[in-house]
Amino acid sequence: MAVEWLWLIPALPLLAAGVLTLLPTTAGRAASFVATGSMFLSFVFSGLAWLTTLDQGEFSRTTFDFVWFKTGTAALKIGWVLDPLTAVMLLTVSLVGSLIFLFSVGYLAREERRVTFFAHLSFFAAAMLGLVIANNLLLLFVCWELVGLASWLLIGFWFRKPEAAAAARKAFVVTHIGDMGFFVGMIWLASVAGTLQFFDAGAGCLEETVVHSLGAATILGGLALSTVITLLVLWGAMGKSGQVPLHVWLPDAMEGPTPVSALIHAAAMVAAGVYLLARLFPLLDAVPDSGSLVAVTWVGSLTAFFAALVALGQTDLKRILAWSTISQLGYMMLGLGTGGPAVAMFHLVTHAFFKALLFLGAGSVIQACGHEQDIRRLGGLRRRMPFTFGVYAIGMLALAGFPFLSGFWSKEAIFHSAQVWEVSRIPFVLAVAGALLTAVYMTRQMVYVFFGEHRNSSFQKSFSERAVVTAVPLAALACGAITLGFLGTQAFPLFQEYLEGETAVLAWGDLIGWGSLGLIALSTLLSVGGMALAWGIYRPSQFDPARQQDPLNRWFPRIFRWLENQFFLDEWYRQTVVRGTCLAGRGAEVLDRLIWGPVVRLCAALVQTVAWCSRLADEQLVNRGFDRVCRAVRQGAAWCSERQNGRVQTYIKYVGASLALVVWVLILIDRS
Amino acid sequence: MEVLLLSIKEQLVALFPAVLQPLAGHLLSITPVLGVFAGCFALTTVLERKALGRIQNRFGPNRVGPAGLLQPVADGLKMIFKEDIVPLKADRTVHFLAPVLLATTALLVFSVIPFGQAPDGRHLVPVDLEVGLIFFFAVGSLAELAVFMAGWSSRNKYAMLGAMRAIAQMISYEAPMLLSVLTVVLISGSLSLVDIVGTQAGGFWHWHVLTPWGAAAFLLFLTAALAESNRSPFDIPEAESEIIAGHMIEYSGFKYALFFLAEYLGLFAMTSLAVTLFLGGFHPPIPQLAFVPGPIWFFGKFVVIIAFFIWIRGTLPRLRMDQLLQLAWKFMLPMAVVLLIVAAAWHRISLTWGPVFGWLFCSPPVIMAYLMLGRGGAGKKGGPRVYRYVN
Amino acid sequence: MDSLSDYLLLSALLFSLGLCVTLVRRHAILVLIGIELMLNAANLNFIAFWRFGPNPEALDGLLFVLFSLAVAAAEAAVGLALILAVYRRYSVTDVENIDELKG
Amino acid sequence: MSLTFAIIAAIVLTGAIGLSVLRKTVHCVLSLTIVFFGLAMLYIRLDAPFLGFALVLIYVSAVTILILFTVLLTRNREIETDVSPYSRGSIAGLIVGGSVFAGLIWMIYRAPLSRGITELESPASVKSLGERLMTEYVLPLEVIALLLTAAMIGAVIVAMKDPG
Repeated sequence: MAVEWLWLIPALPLLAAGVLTLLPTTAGRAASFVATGSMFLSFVFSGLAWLTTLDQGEFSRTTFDFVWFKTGTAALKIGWVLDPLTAVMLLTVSLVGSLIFLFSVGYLAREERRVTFFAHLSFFAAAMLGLVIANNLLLLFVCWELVGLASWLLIGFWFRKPEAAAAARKAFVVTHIGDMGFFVGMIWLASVAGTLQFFDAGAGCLEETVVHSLGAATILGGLALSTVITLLVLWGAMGKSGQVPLHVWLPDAMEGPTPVSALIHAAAMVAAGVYLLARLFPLLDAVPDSGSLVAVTWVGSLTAFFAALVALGQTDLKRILAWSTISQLGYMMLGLGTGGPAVAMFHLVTHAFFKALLFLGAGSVIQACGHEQDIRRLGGLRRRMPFTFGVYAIGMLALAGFPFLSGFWSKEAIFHSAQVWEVSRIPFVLAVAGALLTAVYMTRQMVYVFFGEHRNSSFQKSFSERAVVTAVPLAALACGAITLGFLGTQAFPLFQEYLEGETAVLAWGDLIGWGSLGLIALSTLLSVGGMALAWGIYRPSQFDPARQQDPLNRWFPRIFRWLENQFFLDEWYRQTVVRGTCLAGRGAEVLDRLIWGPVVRLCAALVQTVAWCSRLADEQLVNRGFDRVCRAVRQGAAWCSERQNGRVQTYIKYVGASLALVVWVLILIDRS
Repeated sequence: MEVLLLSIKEQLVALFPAVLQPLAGHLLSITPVLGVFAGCFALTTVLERKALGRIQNRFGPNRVGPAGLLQPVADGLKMIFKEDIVPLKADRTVHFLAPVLLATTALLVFSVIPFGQAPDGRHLVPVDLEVGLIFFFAVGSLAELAVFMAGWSSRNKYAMLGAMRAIAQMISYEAPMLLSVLTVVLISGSLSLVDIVGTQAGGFWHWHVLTPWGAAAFLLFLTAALAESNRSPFDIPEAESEIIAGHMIEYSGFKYALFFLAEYLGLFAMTSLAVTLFLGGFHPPIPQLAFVPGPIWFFGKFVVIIAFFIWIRGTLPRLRMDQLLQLAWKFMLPMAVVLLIVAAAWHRISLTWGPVFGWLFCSPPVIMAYLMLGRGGAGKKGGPRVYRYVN
Repeated sequence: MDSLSDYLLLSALLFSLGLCVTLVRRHAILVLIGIELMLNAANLNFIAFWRFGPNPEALDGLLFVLFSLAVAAAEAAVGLALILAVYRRYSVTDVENIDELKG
Repeated sequence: MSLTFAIIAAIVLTGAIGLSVLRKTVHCVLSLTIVFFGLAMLYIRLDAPFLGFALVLIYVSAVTILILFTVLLTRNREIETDVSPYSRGSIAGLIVGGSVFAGLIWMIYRAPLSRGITELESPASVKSLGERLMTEYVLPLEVIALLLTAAMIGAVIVAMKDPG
């Protein structure tokens, strides 16, 4: 499929969204059929598009631009780009998206507003796909905002629930705090580069000339212009991708239906931030040792570690997954900052699969257990839902980096690049610690949910976990979670080389080499050790969630309280913002009473004195003359107001007379 | 035949002095059109009365001349010798000008319609205007003014009411009519009727009526043409049983005949336009039949449509005013807009993939729009009638 | 052939007549008609300048008239609606008797 | 000045003068249509037939009918019969109008107008007009469309009877 037809991919779900909006609310079955079908179709088209990028052999990038509209001489161009980055992202989004759509068909079978849901979901997918194919920062920004809007609609889908409405609002506001940075950066880029096209035959803003000139220009403090702009854009990406400190919306977004969480977390919204940075990588990398890459690395590693820590203390099934998403996004950022877009995109793709798998598995569990999400009240599901247990375990192992599953390879690539980062070692250490924690918290969740006794009273025996619409997506995603990693091993980095446009060669030597082997050993150790540690703490014979508190809570109650409450960041924001404002107000009041008040009174006294003097002078001297002037003014005003008689024609007459006057004045000027 | 006609004209023009030649040329183009259509008017009145008679199971006029063919002559004589009455309080000038203006405009519009083509490429058309269609509608819309003048100047409330109704109806139906004609303009890319006919040459499969949008636009156009020329079932403005004869109530004698003439001529103009735009004009249905002259094909198609109109007049009852306006604004206008979009799509699709795909993609939206709009109208029909402008 | 100044003269005459109608007639609708007359005088000027200008292949004058026609149609619709509304409220169409257009 | 132009100008001026002096409003409106016909003829003479017919289509069939309807809906007997059709202070109005006219005339005769005329191969074709409209002037076109819609809705709302 050539690049001219790339627009079809987002157009299909968009069309579906439009059609669904017009459908009556009772046509739920037709709606799910249309939405899922269109999504599968765009997956097929994405596959075709991907094939064309393979055809070219070498690194291929084709663009298709057209003029959107012209005003006078300025023309606004937009267009699409098809290169490996787009192709990979398209494939991931459309495949994972369509599997999630399929799952939703079963998951929301009893929802009354199913049509609306699918309309919003299709709209969301369309916006995301549009974001991916954009060859123009403005178009990307438009789709970016549409993604935000769609996420607001979807998170608040159950808007009658106050928490859901609040969560939707929070997500919207927090991501828009980030978008402000993105917007300013974009405007700035447009004004200095003169174009927002990414690739435009050498004149685009991601191509050699512009990047070079932006890197060469510096502003105050010696920072390169490109660095400043990308830092602003990074602020937007942090909002969308849930990086500390703008991550607060993401755990709350769990209020939406589970497929929505899966879509937001796996392939769509949060990946947008990483994708944006990967797309703008030439600009980030415009100068050697660019400050923005350093910032990306630090933000990513801190987020990875911090979120993994918080996940340890959570008890909500989906919330744990949400925090793990934040943590994994941190890994992607870390990979992007140290190893470039290929590393980050590899983790993004593998993460998309196993995270979607985990969310959909969690959805199955939640549905089977009568919408119970607290892991302390779940348990022993291993026997009752063996299939779900199996696929969930695959997803969990992949996330924890168990050897030879997909997460293992992609995380390994990130360790590899972080280890050789010159600037500092701390990100690497943080990443390693985070990986250990990942294994621990995922094992903890597994043990809570699937092992031990069955503690849930509202378990629905009628729920069938093997229904086609539920089982097929889960099985497909599980396959992906197992196999995808082999595309990008150190020995045969097919994926990375595809993205960078080189031909992959099989090099066992790279795998055997000391550094890689050591890292493989390290990460194996981390994941297995972490799981063993968690098993030791949480195994059913040791610990019974029904009667006991969490062991961590028993041993380190104070630390656990911090973890449980997500380091009190929400509260902290509330306290700082609100209290800051209050304090400022009170300070102003004190200032007012003690200083400005007396000053004003003094001034008043002075003025009164002067006024008294002036009154004397006034009454005696001025009034006589002034009265006369007043009378004249009053008479003049009366004359004028008589002219203003409220009739239209009088006014037109004045206009005409002025016209005549102007004409005659012009003539006279012309003559002299 | 076309060559013959053109050469006769040239011979005659050559007889005049050079200064007068353009004027003579124009006059010579006008005369046949005037004669032919006036003849058509006379014949159609007989034909209509006879056909209506047969539909109502009785004889039509059959006394004057062979098979009643001289009836229009008798009618005309009667009209001319009737007393010309002008009401006392009427505005005499305007009262006089109204039928004149109406008849003039009804005749003027024929000047852009092509009736045939000589083998050397010259067309049998009084004037080949580049903006022929706009001319047609601009001049045609003057009829509204004339109707208003007639109604207002008569100082009669029935006349005024009839004129108001007629104008409301004409304005309402002008919008869907223009839009349905625009589809043809969109496809042929020209406002000149000669060019539009030219794009339909070479067989009936090139005719615009044989496309999904064209068929629907043709039907819309015919309906709107009926309404524009105040014919049954849209004859509310001059319904005898309601407001006697509408704006013509105070007219008698020759002026009345002029109104009558103008009405029929307006109908002929619309029919000619329909033939030209949708049915390939003077082109034969298959190229092998090209030895038959163009005007014959033209008038053949013309007669078919006129017969169709007469048939409709004989069968359908009169509409109510609110139904009439609802049909125009709630069904025909949106339908015409949909057709415009479909025609654009057809243009694109049949250019790239051929007409088969065009049919495949373009007929479903037309049918769907028809079903949806039609159902929307049917929902209203059962409701109580709303009386507006009564108090 | 006629020259540019003929057209300008005619348009000036029309404009002044329109202005006079606007200023002099009592009936609100006639005031509006006067405005229409002035607009059309301006349109005539546009077309004349376009045709007699140095570059009649560029159609800017015509396009301007096209837009001005649309604006004039909108203006007439709104103006007539206003006259109708005023008539409903005060039962007059005489601009002499409508004198509340003041502060 | 050619004979044709003189005839058309005479038609236009007849209409214009008629509309300023006739007593009945409907007559004034009818003579307004004469002005529009004359103007349309002038447009056609200036090689802009599309605009000429558009003028007839818009003004005669739409605007004039609209005005006539309004005239009928706002019938005011006293103006039509007894009172003078001219408002008070019409002398001042005439003076203003006359001085504007004098100024314009003065300017026209002083302006360095070119006497020549560029020959056109064909009248301004509708196609090129449309092409310009869809490329360079697309933004004004959209704005005009918006304006017309807004004006139409506004006119309907203003002229609608209050429900209460």
